[in-house]
Amino acid sequence: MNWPSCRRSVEAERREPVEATMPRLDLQLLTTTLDPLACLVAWQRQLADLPGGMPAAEAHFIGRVRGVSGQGLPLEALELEHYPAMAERRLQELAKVTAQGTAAVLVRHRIGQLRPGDVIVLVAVAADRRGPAQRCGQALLEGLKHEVPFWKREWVNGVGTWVEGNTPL
Amino acid sequence: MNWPSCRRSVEAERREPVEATMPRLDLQLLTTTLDPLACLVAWQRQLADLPGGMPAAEAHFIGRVRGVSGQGLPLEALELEHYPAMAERRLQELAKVTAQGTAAVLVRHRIGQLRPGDVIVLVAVAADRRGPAQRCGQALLEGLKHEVPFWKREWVNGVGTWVEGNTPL
Amino acid sequence: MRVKLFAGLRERAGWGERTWPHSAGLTPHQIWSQLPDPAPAHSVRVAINHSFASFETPLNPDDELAFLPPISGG
Amino acid sequence: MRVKLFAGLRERAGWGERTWPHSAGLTPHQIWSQLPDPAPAHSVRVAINHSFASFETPLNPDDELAFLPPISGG
Repeated sequence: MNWPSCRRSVEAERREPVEATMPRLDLQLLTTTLDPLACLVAWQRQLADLPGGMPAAEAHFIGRVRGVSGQGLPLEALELEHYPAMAERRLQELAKVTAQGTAAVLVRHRIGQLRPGDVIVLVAVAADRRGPAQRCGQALLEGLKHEVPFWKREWVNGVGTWVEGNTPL
Repeated sequence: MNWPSCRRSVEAERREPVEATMPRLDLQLLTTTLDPLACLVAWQRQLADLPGGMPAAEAHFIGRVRGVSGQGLPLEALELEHYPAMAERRLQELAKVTAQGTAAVLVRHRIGQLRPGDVIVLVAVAADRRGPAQRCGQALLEGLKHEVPFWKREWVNGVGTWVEGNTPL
Repeated sequence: MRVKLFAGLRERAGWGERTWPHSAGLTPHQIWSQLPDPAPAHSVRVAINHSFASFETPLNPDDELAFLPPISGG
Repeated sequence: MRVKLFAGLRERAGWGERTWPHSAGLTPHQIWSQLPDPAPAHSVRVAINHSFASFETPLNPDDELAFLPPISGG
């Protein structure tokens, strides 16, 4: 199978020997369509050669563009602006902090122009236990929503409106 | 692509028109190898024809057999016994209760003989918001661990030991 | 009526299913106490006709009663 | 030094990046108050050299300062 829509990050290519306690982070912003299950297939292949094999617990989250705007109107497009360099840096810092006690973290986040139904974000965490996997995944997602410089603009009837804040948990 | 290892449940085949507020439940116990990403591919195809299209949030959990027993010894196999009829019934009840406020729930749970690395359980929840998707997924997983009659037996050096209770959250 | 045992309980008793003579007011507790070498009751749950029930529920002649050791699914 | 604005702030000001004359003790707060029609400061966060910082941090001549409207990622 060929999964052209899920490129691997430079970090993933390197494959340096790392300490057993150091989670493997694979983080990337994408300008092109994100196929989350294709990403997970590729990621799971990499997990198989972790020391100890595939971790026992995996938690995933996939977020998609809604069909309606915050005002309930049919959405034409969603634009995702980011602060280049700072977004990558904050994501890396966020992942390092939240991934403690896990084996591996995968994050893919879209930037640019998206359509209703398109995937915005994929977060996946592998760990030896379900608790750390679930908690890290949730903390990462909340961090992406509030602590990494991304801004959404909703396009309705040709008019763009910046989204201030996120939908409630 | 052919995904022989992920059969669809009778519920999923039926496709009766259901109330919009009624989550779509697709629950199954499997005696054969469980390929979680194949199941998710098939499930996402079904989600696309939900009223309103693909829900905006999806939370997944995958659980695998560890390579070592509870006593830290290399595990040869894990056996999963269940109480036929009651396990299916309890799973259905559990899913109905926990799925409130979500759009769709997928559960696959292995029974029978498993090897280290094999997938035991897949839980996936689709909802309009991340909170209900994540919370339902966690509640379902905890319910599977404590409220649906499954019993694990670990095989080490040809000796089987029943597991009493679960690893901590 | 039918009585079922699962997992460790089944192996300890040496059987997984038996028919049991019914009598008026019979409860799971009474059957449990007649099993040879029963496990501590506090670690065991009772199911009647595939639903969790109490040790003190009066049983009917056509009930399926099961004793369940600690669950370890997921 | 460089000053950057993003998203709604950029569109409101009509520019996304400017060089700004540095002076001793200059803070993000001082620059913010010189922008025409600034948004309420409590809704805006400051980043200096790609890290979050306070409105009162003294700036260096080669700093990259950015004003960030409320984040909405994920």
